[in-house]
Amino acid sequence: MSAVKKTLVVEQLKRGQMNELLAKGKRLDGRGLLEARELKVFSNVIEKAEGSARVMLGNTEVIAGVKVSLGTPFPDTPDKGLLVVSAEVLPLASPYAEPGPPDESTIELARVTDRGVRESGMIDVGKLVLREGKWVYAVFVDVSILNVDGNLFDAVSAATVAALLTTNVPKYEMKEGEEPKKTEEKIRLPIQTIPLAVTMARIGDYLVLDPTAEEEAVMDARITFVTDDRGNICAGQKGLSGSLSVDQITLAASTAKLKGEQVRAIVKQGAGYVQ
Amino acid sequence: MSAVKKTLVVEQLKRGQMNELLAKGKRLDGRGLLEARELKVFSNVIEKAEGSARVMLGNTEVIAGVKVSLGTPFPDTPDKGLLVVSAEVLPLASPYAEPGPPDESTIELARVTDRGVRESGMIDVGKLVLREGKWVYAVFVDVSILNVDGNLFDAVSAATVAALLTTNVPKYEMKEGEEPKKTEEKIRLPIQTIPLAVTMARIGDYLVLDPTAEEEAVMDARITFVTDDRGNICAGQKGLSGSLSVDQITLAASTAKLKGEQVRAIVKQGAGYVQ
Amino acid sequence: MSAVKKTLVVEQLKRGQMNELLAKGKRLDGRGLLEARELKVFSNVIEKAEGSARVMLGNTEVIAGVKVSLGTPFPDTPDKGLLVVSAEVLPLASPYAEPGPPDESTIELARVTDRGVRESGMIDVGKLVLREGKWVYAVFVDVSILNVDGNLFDAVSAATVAALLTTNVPKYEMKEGEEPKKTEEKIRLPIQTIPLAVTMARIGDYLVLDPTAEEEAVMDARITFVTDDRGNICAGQKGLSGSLSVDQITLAASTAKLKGEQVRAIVKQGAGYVQ
Amino acid sequence: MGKAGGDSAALINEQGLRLDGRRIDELRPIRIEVGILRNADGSAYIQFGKNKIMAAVYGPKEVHPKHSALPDKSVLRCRYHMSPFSTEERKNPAPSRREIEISKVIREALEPALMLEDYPRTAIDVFVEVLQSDGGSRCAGISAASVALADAGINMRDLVSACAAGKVAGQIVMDVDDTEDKEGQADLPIAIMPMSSQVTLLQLDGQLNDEEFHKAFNFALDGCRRVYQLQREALIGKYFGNNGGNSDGGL
Amino acid sequence: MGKAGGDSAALINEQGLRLDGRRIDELRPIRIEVGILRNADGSAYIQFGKNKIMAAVYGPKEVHPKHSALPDKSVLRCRYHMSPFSTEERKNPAPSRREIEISKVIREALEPALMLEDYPRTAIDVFVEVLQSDGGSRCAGISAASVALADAGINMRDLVSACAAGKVAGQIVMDVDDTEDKEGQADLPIAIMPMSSQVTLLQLDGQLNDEEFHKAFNFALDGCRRVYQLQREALIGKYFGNNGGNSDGGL
Amino acid sequence: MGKAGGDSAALINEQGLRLDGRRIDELRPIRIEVGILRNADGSAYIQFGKNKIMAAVYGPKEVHPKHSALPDKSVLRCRYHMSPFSTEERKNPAPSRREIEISKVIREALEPALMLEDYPRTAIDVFVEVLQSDGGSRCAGISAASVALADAGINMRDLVSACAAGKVAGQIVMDVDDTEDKEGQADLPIAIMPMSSQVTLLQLDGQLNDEEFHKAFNFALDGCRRVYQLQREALIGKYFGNNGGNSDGGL
Repeated sequence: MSAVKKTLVVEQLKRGQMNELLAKGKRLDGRGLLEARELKVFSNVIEKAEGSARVMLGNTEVIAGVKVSLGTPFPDTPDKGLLVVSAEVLPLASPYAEPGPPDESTIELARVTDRGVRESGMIDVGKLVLREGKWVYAVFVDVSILNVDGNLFDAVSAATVAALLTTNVPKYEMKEGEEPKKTEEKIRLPIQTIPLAVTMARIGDYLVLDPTAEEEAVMDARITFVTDDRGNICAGQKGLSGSLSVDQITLAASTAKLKGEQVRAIVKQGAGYVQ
Repeated sequence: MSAVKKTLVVEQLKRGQMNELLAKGKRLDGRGLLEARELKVFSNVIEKAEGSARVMLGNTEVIAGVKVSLGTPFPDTPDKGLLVVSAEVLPLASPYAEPGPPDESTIELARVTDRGVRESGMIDVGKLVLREGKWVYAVFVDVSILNVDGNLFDAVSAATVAALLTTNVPKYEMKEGEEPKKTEEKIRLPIQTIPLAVTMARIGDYLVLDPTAEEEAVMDARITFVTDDRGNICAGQKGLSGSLSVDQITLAASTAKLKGEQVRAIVKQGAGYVQ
Repeated sequence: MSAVKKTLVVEQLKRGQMNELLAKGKRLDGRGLLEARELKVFSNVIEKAEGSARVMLGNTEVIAGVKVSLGTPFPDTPDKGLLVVSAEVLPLASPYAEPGPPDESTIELARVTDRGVRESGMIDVGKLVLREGKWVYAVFVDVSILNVDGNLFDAVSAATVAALLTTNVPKYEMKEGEEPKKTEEKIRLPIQTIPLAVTMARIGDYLVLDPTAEEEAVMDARITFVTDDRGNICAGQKGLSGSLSVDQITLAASTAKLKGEQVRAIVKQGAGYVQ
Repeated sequence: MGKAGGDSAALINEQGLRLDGRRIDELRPIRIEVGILRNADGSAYIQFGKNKIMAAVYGPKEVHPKHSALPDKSVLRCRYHMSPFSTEERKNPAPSRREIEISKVIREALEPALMLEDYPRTAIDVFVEVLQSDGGSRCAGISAASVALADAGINMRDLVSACAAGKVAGQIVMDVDDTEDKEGQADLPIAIMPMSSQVTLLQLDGQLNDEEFHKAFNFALDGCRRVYQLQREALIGKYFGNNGGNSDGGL
Repeated sequence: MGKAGGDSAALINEQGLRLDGRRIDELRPIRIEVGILRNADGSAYIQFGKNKIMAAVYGPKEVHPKHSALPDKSVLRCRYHMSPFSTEERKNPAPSRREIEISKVIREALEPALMLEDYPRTAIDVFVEVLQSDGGSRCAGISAASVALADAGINMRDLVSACAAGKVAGQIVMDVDDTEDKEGQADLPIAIMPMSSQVTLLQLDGQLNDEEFHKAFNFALDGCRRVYQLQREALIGKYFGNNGGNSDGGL
Repeated sequence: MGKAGGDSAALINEQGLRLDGRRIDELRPIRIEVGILRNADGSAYIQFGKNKIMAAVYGPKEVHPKHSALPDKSVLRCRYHMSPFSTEERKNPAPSRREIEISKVIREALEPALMLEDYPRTAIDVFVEVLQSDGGSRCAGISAASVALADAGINMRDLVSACAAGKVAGQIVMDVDDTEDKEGQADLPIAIMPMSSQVTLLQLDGQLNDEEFHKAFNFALDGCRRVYQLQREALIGKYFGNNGGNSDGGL
């Protein structure tokens, strides 16, 4: 019990210190409030995967791999390919991560990433059909989180998108009445836009961009917006048990658009992507 | 530990008080030993379901919904449709209910309800076949228990039966070599009889009909019989860790027949069922 | 905590006593270091199974049953039948066994047994094909462990092999464009060799054959080799948290070959197997 | 979100009316009842369009296991669940990833309004059961749960009121229903504490440019405030009026 | 239960004999062995027709986790399980809903006979493993478990003896086997404490009118009493006789 | 193991070279990096042919639940896991029976080298994540984990070094890769503590006669010793050299 009390006291002290700094427009690691950490994107790191990327956002590190197989479309969307994004915080990524099925936070992380890709129309799933109602491409993006230091949403989004940008899928030969036959030829995924997440944390009265684990430990609320390269907001998610004012949401949305452009440039370069 | 002792003492007191009352032919809520609580049956409460019913038995409240889909018959019964009854005690139904997969008591509840419907031949499953060995109707009855106040067996049985009585399934057009095609036309399920459960509890030397949660807390054994409208007993289940005499079982069986008729009238009326 | 300490002291005493005995070439139950317990093999004990055997190795007792059904081959081995070995330490087998899915030790046990059968080529899986890529025999060996007294590896191996040796599978009639049709005729599995496991335990500096539960409680490492009747070692597995010297492994391998012949004779006789 | 164009234009007709006859800034019919479940410490039933949802609260109560209790406040737990018969196709009763995420965001939408610090070392359980689903079930569930929390007598800073806006056939509309959600272009569910206008839930699926986003956001805020009035009326009706219970058994 | 008529008539021939040659009031061959598993505190093996079932008892023993112990009596726990090779088609080893229900009714069938109050704060585990299944495996399992409990030295008021009756080809018969269960019209398994004639298990599937129910009930009671004799003989043989163990290895 | 003959002869050409150009006694290219994960107490990355594997160590640390702690030593726990994208066909992220077995043998391969008695009442967690798999991932994982344990400062008697030998196209070869594993005739992975030559892991799949077994065993021992040199160099480089980290981000 005394251990719990100590934690609370230490946390209060930290929160106090951070608020003092934020009032001066500064953060513990020296960044400005709307300044992100350095983002590094390396692609094709897993040769066996159809696409892959390793992303470092400060000390947060993730790897996304894309596997593509033949699949059967859902009965209610016979004219669309399959796209599934999953994530796992590997137990080697943090002293707090546990092996086992994803917890609610990791499910939320994967689902928000999935929605960003899906709702933006990044992949033209209508072109992933080999024979309507019967054979489609099934695209699985799996993200393994290797080191946790805050803002998994943006790191996982960047890795997912970079991995998809580098993905080559086998071309199939389709003959009437026969199963699809894999050929040696590879084709790119039908990319339509490049959606990326930008996340801010509210600590007391301040919104900060790209929070570290230390900042997340004291943040009150989290807000993520995914923007595409056509001026749209494609996904949004408020998180945690604090609230946000209407103005804070407006600020987060406009920041996401601005900063999203910068992230997009790095991701495209890291993925070697030329439209 | 003292909490446990107190509970035991209180329980003993309650049991004592109840036995005194029962010896006078009375119950805590004023009913006679073979008197059931008021049963209310409302049907078609869930428009999206193919059939549904809400049942209140005193303060016990349950909703049954029927979903019908196309299915494949079991290999050893190619000439029979599918019928599955499931139940969940929702965590909002009681301070003791836990979210999660059904426990042994809820599994027993669903299986006894299922057997009553199945063994009575309520639904002529031979008529649920669209193409033998290939396409059949799959009828799923799910019962959500909303409030627990004793005698779930009879409430779940009444709700299940009422929901089935109101069920309309889509008619399918069957063409040689083609998959079944859903039409707008609706047909009733092929009803053959109306089976209903009647449950009694043994408390000390007495059998009481339709026990409340308070009575169940002190009951020694439970006995359920399902009777149909053709004079048959179709299912039976003794529950709990006490025993029953041969005479008590005989009494329970004859009571189930008698009271079953009354329940049947209410269920038919609530379901708007005319043979 | 005192309970834990007592256990440790008792264990140390036992270990000391056992080491003293082993130094004299003796064991607690009077056996020599390289002497196995009596092995009894009874076959066809489960008439409903396609093959079965009950094996007693000292007080260790297991039953293996073989069920054979029609299956679909794996896409990457369309020309091979299916063979799966599973094991369960039934909770009635030991005060330490728990109901539930197999733990890591039981998974290891089943997988080593499976590898012995598979890698030796005991069953010619190429002959278990009814129609390439479509219909094959699926052979399931399940081993129920009834009483645990050490050396499950060898008992499970013997029971699995004996059950397979006695297995009769239904012959199927294959007509172009039709599903396989079961006939009354029975055929034997295509047996190519008879692989059997022989296990030794290292206790201190000594290797002992066929350890009892008492010996396993103090053993440092375990080594199992599976040999066939053609002079090959087909599978091996070192277990537990101790190490083995190169010489000890060499001894274990040669012992496995020698003793394997004796085990093979008993298993063949118990299974009534004539090549 | 469905096809970003296509035949979705038919979702709004020339008169500016939607498929179910609503104007673009009109809510679906809403009915809220308070205290209808006997065992729960607090409960509410909401009909929101075709949504039929029960919410119940148990607590503050002892926490099991004890080490998951907090020394300075109550632990809020939340389960959003759909009955198997609540959807077009039967829903598997095991919690889906969607239900797990929605349970989380509902909890986080309610927590800012609750004075959990008044109940240290306890737990408060909120159960939201969707008996029939339509578009916007998470918003309807939050609104019902918030009323159930008030009915349970939990100390609250404010109610929480929720409503979605969306983009349908190129237009921003209030309160998206099932068909509009599936065929439309964007869905923006939010929840607020109406007295302070603090936002406690925000999600967005679809494609909105800046102008559309702000318009939709304001529509949703407005919807929340209308829901708030109905929540207040229901609570006043229960505690000061005479329309208690659901005696006629209809859902 | 199968077709309520049809070709099931062939289940009883003109001589009144059943498919396996039994009369309508005849039990299948039964063999009971006591104490055949070394590690268990008590054990029994039963062959009941083609049923081959092991039962074992561990306890009274410490309870984990401790808070599930009871202050005034032992906790009885029971698992009925079928080995994967015990059935016509391979059975998935994970417990089915059927096995979970049967585990419950077996526990409730045994508990009235046990003086659990003699062992407060402990647990007694009963494991019933079906190595080969035939109709009536729950009854055979109860009968074996009851002998295993006696073998474990647990204080008992009485043994528990179980047997089913049923309706086959329009006639009430004793002790329904697998084919009769599948093709017949009703199955009524019961368990009793023979000295007091108290019924500790009763289940019914099928269709029986009043008269049939009472006839079947009496057949089942009679069957239980015959099983009781064999249970007693097996226990006497083990403890006072010379037919211990299962030295020939045959099942 | 695959076809015990067949077209596997092509796995070694007339010059005695293998498909990837190696001689029969040659290891695949190996690269080891130390301390590349920030949060872990110790970590290592290994490339072993096409294997790309991360190993991380957390501990010694408190044990939860407490009753699983040991009074006289640390509890070593180990998870070997393959990322879904690490294999030809996507791997289901839930642990397979194969991964559970390999986690066990890796733990047992590492434990003899660890002075767990120096850390009573604690736990040490070892996580091995296969980002890309090739033949021999368990050996590569053990070698990386052993380096990560050293990096975490856990007291060790020795490193643990692992390598497999096998039989391919009738010949005994060192360090079997994926194709050789699938098409070859035997695989013999071992792990040793190099200073004492004690064997801590041995598994065998396939068919080897006596002579072949001994030759393969010696090949594998030799491979372990070569891996040992690379492990030492990596640790020396990290702690005494200047090639720290993985600053270029390449895997």
